[in-house]
Amino acid sequence: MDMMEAKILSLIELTSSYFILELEAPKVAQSAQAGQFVMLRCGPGYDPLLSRPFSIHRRQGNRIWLLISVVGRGTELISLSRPGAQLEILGPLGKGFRLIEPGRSDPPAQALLVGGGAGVAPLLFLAEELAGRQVPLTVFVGGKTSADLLAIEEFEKLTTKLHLSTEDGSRGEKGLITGVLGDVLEQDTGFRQEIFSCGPWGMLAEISRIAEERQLPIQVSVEARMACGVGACLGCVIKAKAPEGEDYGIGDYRHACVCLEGPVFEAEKLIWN
Amino acid sequence: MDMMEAKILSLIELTSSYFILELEAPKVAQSAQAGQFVMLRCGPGYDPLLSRPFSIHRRQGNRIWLLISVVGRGTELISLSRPGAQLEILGPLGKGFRLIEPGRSDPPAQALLVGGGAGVAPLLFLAEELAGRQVPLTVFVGGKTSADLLAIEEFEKLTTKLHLSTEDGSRGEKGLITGVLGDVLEQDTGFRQEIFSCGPWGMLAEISRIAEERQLPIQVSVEARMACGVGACLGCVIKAKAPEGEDYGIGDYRHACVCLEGPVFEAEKLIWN
Amino acid sequence: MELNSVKPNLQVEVGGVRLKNPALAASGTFGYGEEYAPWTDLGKIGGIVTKGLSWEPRLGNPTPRLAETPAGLLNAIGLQNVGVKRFLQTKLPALRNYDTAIIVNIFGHTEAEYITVARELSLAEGIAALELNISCPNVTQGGMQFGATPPSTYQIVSAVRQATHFPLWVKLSPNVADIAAIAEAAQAAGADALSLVNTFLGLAIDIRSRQPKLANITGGLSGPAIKPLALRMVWEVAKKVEIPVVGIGGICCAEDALEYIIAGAHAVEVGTANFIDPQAIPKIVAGIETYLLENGVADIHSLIGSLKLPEREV
Amino acid sequence: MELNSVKPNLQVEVGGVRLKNPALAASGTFGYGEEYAPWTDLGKIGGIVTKGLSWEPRLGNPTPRLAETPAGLLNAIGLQNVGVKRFLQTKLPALRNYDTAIIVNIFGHTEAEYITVARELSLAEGIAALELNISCPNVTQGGMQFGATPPSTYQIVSAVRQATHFPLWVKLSPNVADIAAIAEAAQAAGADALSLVNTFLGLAIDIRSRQPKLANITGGLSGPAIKPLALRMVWEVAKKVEIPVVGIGGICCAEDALEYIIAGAHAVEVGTANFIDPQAIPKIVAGIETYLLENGVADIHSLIGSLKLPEREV
Ligand SMILES: Cc1cc2nc3c(=O)[nH]c(=O)nc-3n(C[C@H](O)[C@H](O)[C@H](O)COP(=O)(O)OP(=O)(O)OC[C@H]3O[C@@H](n4cnc5c(N)ncnc54)[C@H](O)[C@@H]3O)c2cc1C
Ligand SMILES: Cc1cc2nc3c(=O)[nH]c(=O)nc-3n(C[C@H](O)[C@H](O)[C@H](O)COP(=O)(O)OP(=O)(O)OC[C@H]3O[C@@H](n4cnc5c(N)ncnc54)[C@H](O)[C@@H]3O)c2cc1C
Ligand SMILES: Cc1cc2nc3c(=O)[nH]c(=O)nc-3n(C[C@H](O)[C@H](O)[C@H](O)COP(=O)(O)O)c2cc1C
Ligand SMILES: Cc1cc2nc3c(=O)[nH]c(=O)nc-3n(C[C@H](O)[C@H](O)[C@H](O)COP(=O)(O)O)c2cc1C
Ligand code: FES
Ligand code: FES
Repeated sequence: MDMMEAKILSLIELTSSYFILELEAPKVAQSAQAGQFVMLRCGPGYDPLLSRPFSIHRRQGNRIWLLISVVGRGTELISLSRPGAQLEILGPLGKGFRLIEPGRSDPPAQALLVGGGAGVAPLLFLAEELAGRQVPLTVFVGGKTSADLLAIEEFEKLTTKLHLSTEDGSRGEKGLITGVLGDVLEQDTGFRQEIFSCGPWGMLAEISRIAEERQLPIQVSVEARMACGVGACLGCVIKAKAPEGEDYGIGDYRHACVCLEGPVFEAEKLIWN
Repeated sequence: MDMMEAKILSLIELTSSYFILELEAPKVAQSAQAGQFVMLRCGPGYDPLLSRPFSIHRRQGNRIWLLISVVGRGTELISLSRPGAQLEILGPLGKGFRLIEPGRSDPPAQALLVGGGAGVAPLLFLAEELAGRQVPLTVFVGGKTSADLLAIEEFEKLTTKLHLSTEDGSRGEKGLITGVLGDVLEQDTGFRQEIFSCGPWGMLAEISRIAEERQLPIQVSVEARMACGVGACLGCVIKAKAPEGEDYGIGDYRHACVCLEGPVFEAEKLIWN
Repeated sequence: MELNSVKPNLQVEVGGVRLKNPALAASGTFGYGEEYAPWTDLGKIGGIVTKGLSWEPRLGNPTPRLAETPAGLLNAIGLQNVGVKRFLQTKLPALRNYDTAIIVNIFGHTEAEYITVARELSLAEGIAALELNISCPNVTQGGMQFGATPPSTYQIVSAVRQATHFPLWVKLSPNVADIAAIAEAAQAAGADALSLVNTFLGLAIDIRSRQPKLANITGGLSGPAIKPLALRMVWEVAKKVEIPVVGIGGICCAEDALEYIIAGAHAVEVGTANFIDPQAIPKIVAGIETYLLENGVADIHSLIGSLKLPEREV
Repeated sequence: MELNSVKPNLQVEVGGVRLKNPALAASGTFGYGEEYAPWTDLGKIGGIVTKGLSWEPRLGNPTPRLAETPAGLLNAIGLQNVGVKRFLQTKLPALRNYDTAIIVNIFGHTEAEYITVARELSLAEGIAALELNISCPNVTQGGMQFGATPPSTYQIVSAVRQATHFPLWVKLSPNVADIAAIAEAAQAAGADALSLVNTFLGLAIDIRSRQPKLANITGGLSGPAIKPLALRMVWEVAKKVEIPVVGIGGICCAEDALEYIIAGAHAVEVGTANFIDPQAIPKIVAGIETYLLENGVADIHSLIGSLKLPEREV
């Protein structure tokens, strides 16, 4: 596994601001776990300089898919690449989701996947893994408008329990997806529920609060600005609770590298305020 | 005329190191003169930073063609562009070749065009203009190997008098094109001969020497590293003889901007050593 | 985002010069103005700072004079210029035809030369201000040493101050340890505004010939590469001085210009970006206007120095 | 080009440290080495300079700590590190498993802290040299002032010199007017080699929030953007001092490294480029070897400082 050339097999625009990149990257595809990410260079030349982190959206055989939201210069440049061309890629990186072992718990476990915007990216990979293990899935997808509801058709193939919401009400319920999640959690399903979420910080904080209230286990995939992606630059840190006896932390928190200890964390290990 | 988006209509690789770029650039195409050039940005982003100068190789209707030799990062990046994409372009720039007015001289004039490597780029445009005026043409094309003999088929359409040479003898005469020119000049054609040349500095210097010996008028298109292309940065200067009474020059030479006074100069106005 | 439909005010006054907008062309990157006239609308530019002018015409350095670096440009032009006489005869009259402020950048090899240039120009009409280059890194005997320390800065600025009635902008070198100290010296000596920065001294080597890429060996670095460094300096200086600061360094788009203004610059000069796009400055002006509209800012003055500092955690 | 089939010598000795090749990983960009072990062959690297180490562990600065600029990276990590104790317990033993020279970069808030760190490390095995960071711009009370002037440089270097038997490399700040004077002071105080440069102080502003892009306000600029500036400084210093210079700043490929060596560096450190390509250093080593072969240079020492200066025209 090293910095490698990945061939662009296809580049499909979903809307003006999202596209799906299909790459030939055998080593990444074969060893990736749901929730892990790759660092992708934007093109030749030193401007933009750094690689960009993207969660692995799907994988199959020697191929991986990335779901990319165009937010700035790097993602724009990637969106202009030519199928057939090569992009440099490093990965798979980071710690993915701890999967549910089905049949290990009583009552049986059910996975609640909650994604906002491009935050659904790692959740599709996760959903496919969990579905393969016969774990029952409920999927929540939220966005600002209907154009921000992504991967819906793929999720529909994996579960009938799909909840949608948009802030402008253009599709699904009007409001935040956290509200929908709260409503669903009111109902007793008879399952041991476990939450997996990815999306903007505010959404993750709210879901973590909801989960804590109900003492549900929850894993979140968080974002941070990254340079190296491997734990070397210490640029991507996040505040985490300092484990006792851990002299790295000073006071009541420590700085954990999102790229190495994360991007997936158990929400209770982070400091959310 | 301003910095404009030019659409890439086609990009045809001639060999691994030369390609032809066809651009939709109406304003440039309509006002260009043979020997003028354009500044072309290599891509988005600030690395590489500067635009690159290229002579106009051909023009027709709203289109222009550039003949580009891949020598570094900028030309490489341009060679990777995607047909259909836009490149920023400024032009037409500089002073082109002073054309022969046929029928104005006795004996009648004949044009000798001498190009080395990518130096044939402006000479095809010139040849087409001169042929349109019924000026008799003799064309000399030289290169290191047969792969460096460019635009041969196009020249063949315009004249039967085509002389080729390669340094390795792989096509045409073995040796430098200046040698072939010298031999041809030995023969008296009954024409008033005028030389037009573009290529590496050493070649231009030698041809200028030959022309001076025979007192033949000669125009050369020279290269210089450029930043602005319009005479503002003073980066592209070349040593020119200081005209009398010109207080810009100090001592026996002055610095002339290649981009503004050139790229085409009468050889006798330059300092060649 | 609420769009305020009233046109926001872009006019600023910089050291006695009223500018219709805060984006100027930087010295040495816009010739004498006329070079860009076929390629851009000079009337849309806040002001043009002309190529550094000395008393006598100068041939400048041998070639190569340019070397590209990542997101940067090294130049060692060596202040080639037409000299004061020809400037007044041919360049200034041509430039006066355009509706834009004309700032004349000057330098000398000696204090006496600076004074002579300033005096002679002071007799001319149509000049809005002089910009004193005490910072050019490319002439062996010239400029550099004047701007290297606070006392030498004070000395040369005072001398020129007495030689001209024009507003005096002083252009500082970034190749110093404490640019704010130099800035304060220039202010104390009577500068009306400070332009910063000039280019950063750099080197590039051709590994094939093992020679420097520039005939002059070293050159001045400009372009996007230097923006974070120059911006830091503008911020440091704007906090310390009373007179307006003109921000320079790597400005290519409206966003870049706005960073400088938020850091404390009253206006900006655009240099290398002109080479990439002759319409960079008009686009920057339009972009600043859009930003003001979109953010409901009626007057650019509300933006100058509006940087919000985070509360530091302990 | 004649190909000399004999493998050229890439070994250099830098201030008492024998390096198998002249390309090292720069402090703060390669963690404690182990982070990159899955992604590159550490045995192919000339040496690893570990993340700046202080006596106590440090949490570093709040986030954001990174901001990208054209061809550059601004960082304000704030020297987050595990502290000497944990370094010796867990990091150093892990690193010793690799066949590469280990140089430990150290800093302190006070002279006493520098000395304590140096003393404690001197008891350890497997360290090839200490690199004294007197130049980090990101800690308010730390580092910076020590390397700002020749006398303060002399003072701190002498003090640490007496506290350790390890070879002592001193890493200089570029944020000074005359880096050669600082270099001479470090040499006089007993430095065995000089590493230059550290990052350049810069600023970037988010125009939407009107806040600095870094929580620390300013940060240190690294990456290709700074290469021409750092290269100029290495050239200036290498001419003036007797001890070897290690060139640092924007080195991404063999060509960049060779520019530094031709300018006078005995070795180079690669920083930001590791982030772009974890295999940057092995590729650089291979590229240097190819260059030597292609140019018939049997020993890299013939290249060091081999810059040919043009004859100046008058
Ligand atoms: C582990 C991880 C996984 C990710 N997975 C995905 C994914 O699957 N799909 C996807 O579309 N995006 C994903 N992202 C986010 C993605 O990396 C950024 O959107 C991208 O780097 C932006 O690059 P740019 O050059 O387009 O934007 P820039 O021009 O660099 O920035 C545009 C704006 O976004 C902000 N920004 C940029 N990067 C970040 C960041 N990492 N965190 C917070 N703000 C930022 C900037 O401050 C700026 O305001 C992921 C991020 C991380 C850390
Ligand atoms: C008026 C004019 C017209 C031109 N027309 C053509 C043309 O029609 N077709 C064509 O292929 N090329 C033409 N050139 C040359 C072309 O501009 C350069 O080859 C190109 O800019 C190189 O860019 P690069 O980024 O690939 O190379 P770089 O990476 O910038 O440089 C590669 C190597 O070439 C050298 N170099 C780069 N530019 C120049 C230059 N201008 N003069 C001398 N050496 C240089 C560099 O020092 C370096 O060694 C023209 C140049 C001028 C001035
Ligand atoms: C080719 C060139 C020539 C320059 N000539 C001068 C000059 O004559 N006088 C001067 O004060 N600055 C001169 N400068 C410096 C610019 O005015 C400006 O300060 C610098 O380029 C930084 O701005 P930029 O990054 O926008 O280019 C020159 C810069 C360049 C690139
Ligand atoms: C994220 C980051 C962290 C750094 N940390 C340190 C450090 O702890 N100690 C130090 O001496 N230099 C540190 N540096 C500076 C580098 O070692 C190097 O001097 C600088 O980045 C220039 O080299 P480059 O352009 O190759 O990155 C750091 C640089 C970066 C980018
Ligand atoms: S991105 Fe470098 S440590 Fe996480
Ligand atoms: S390229 Fe700028 S003056 Fe000719």
